[in-house]
Amino acid sequence: MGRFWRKVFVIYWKDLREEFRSADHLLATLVFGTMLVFVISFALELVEIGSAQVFPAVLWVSVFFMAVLALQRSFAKEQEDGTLDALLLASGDRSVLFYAKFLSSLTMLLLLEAIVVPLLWIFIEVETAKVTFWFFLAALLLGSWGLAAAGTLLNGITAQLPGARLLFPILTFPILIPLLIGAILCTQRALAGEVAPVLGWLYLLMIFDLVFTVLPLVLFDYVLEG
Amino acid sequence: MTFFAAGYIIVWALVLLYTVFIQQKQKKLEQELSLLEELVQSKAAAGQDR
Amino acid sequence: MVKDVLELRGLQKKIGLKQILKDVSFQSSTGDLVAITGVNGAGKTTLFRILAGLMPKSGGQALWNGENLELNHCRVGFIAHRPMLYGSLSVQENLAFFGQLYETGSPERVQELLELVGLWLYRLEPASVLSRGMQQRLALARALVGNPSLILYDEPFTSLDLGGRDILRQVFAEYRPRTIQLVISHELEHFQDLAYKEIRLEEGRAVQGGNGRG
Amino acid sequence: MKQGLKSPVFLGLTAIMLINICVIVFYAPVERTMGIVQKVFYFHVASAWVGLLALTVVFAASILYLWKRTERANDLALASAEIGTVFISCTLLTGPLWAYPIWNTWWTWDPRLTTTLVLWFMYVAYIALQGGGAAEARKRLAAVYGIICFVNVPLVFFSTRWWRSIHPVVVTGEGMGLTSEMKAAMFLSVGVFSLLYLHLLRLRIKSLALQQRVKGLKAELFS
Repeated sequence: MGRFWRKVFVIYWKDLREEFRSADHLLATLVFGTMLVFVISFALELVEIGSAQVFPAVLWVSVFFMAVLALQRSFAKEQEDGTLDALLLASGDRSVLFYAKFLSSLTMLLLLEAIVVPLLWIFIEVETAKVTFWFFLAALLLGSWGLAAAGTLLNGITAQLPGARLLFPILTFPILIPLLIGAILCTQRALAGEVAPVLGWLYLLMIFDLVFTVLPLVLFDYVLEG
Repeated sequence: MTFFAAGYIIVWALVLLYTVFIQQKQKKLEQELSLLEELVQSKAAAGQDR
Repeated sequence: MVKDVLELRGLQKKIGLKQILKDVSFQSSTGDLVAITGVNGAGKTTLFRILAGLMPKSGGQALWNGENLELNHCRVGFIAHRPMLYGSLSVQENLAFFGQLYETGSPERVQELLELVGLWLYRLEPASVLSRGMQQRLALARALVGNPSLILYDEPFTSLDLGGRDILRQVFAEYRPRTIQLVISHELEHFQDLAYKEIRLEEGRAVQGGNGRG
Repeated sequence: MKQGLKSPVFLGLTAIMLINICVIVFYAPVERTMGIVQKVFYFHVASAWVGLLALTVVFAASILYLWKRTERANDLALASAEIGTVFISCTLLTGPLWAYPIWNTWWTWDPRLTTTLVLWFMYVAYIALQGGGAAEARKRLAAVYGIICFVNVPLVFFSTRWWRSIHPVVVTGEGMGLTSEMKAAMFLSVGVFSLLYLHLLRLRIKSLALQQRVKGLKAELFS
């Protein structure tokens, strides 16, 4: 078990280094996310519904689209460089790859959110007095976790089909519906400061995360088989 | 009544469309198959000549 | 020293509708240097991918010391058509990364290998700026960093310069006592003055070819 | 092998479908409050049932494919997904026709409606992934996706239902009080639709197998 996680960590660390070494993709994703947040809040302002009520919806729609961009590369890049085979041979286990990629995707996603979410918070004035912050952050973390896990699994699928880039969001979004509902409801109640009624939703997010963190253990061998 | 009729027509239409889709594929495949058969025969004939 | 034995019995591989490998059988053990030849599309690369555990076989047996060959069954060094390197990481980082993953890459070992392939002076350059030949040398080092017991070379000579070829032949000799080495190559003259076996893939079957002297 | 419009299976199926319609129109009583529109229900429910059945078949066939790697398993999964899409489309289209006159709205985010829509998206994504191509990788990856989708359906259903349960429920489909004649008509519909599904499945699998054969012949001839 220790060896497994050590290998996961080695690949994870390599991914982060690579991502920051040539930061253009990270930057582009960040700019995209910022623009998304700007465009949506501005559009809502134009029709005069820029209230805090729409915040959860705008937040998660933005995060979803940003995640598609951020996650699209995790396997596709290894495929382009042809390094996937070398990585598989060196790690000797396909699941190692899943967990490494999942963790690096999650890290990237959280980093991007750390910038985009405060921006959105400012664009759409949220009343901070009532907000239950720990719950808000928990929802954000669990939501991102599920996004990264399901996204990594599905990116493993689409990365093997060159020229089928568009398939990634098409495959991913239907799978993410339960996550979308849970995350939005949790965020909404966290902002209103009444978290007791939606505590169950936090558990649903956890179940979703658990399913898509454990399922690859069984399925990922088949994904990276060819 | 119109809604009722519309509902049934939709179901029929979709199922019909799908059968037509299968039929079309089948037709195309059969054409290809017969063409391939001809090809095989011509090849075999050419082989015998030699 | 224990000898490892690689044995293929009636190995088959079907991709889509094409039966690429029909019945490949051969045996080889530590110390062997095997040249795999055959026309384009004979299934040489497919065979290698199966031996590396990257691709499942469709039938037959591929055994390593009597056990089924899987991704993690033996340490495999693989040199493929593409160098399989990270362009944005430096030469040293590339090798150290794979070394860590194999759990064999001490800094001394990395240095030793980079000196062997003549890239020690280039160790801080990103892999993307290297020439194709140099990348191939680095790929050679990457394949060796895991202390493999089976090394698969897929057309290793093609992109190497003269110096690289000499290094490669040196590696063949040096790793001989510890490994089974399979080499896909069209040009058998590279094997001059090396003892080798030739196996030719013909219509999905393995045919014993001539033996090299040495 | 007789195929198409003249085959006895097709004729038989047509006859049963006609009987089914007759039963629905003449035998099943007209619902008191909803009137004749309620009769859309029989087709609506039956096609929804086939949609779910088809997904289960996709799931089972996907597992079978990953396990045995036979072309037939993949053909079964693909055919089932296609037919499932057809019937889910029927469900989605007949739903509003029933909803509009009764609830006065074309669409509501009712858990079942939402789940069905998500199901439709998953089917379409699955078919897109299969891509009609013969590439080995696509089949394997589609099988994995088929399994993921099936695992996801309960999550979708529970979350949508749960979401509705904490919001005021605008409309419910519950408690419509089926009489025994209605139930009989409904079971007949479900049965007939299942037969239709099986028939279409058989046709499509045959066609896919033929496609394989043609491709195989081509590969042999042109290589």
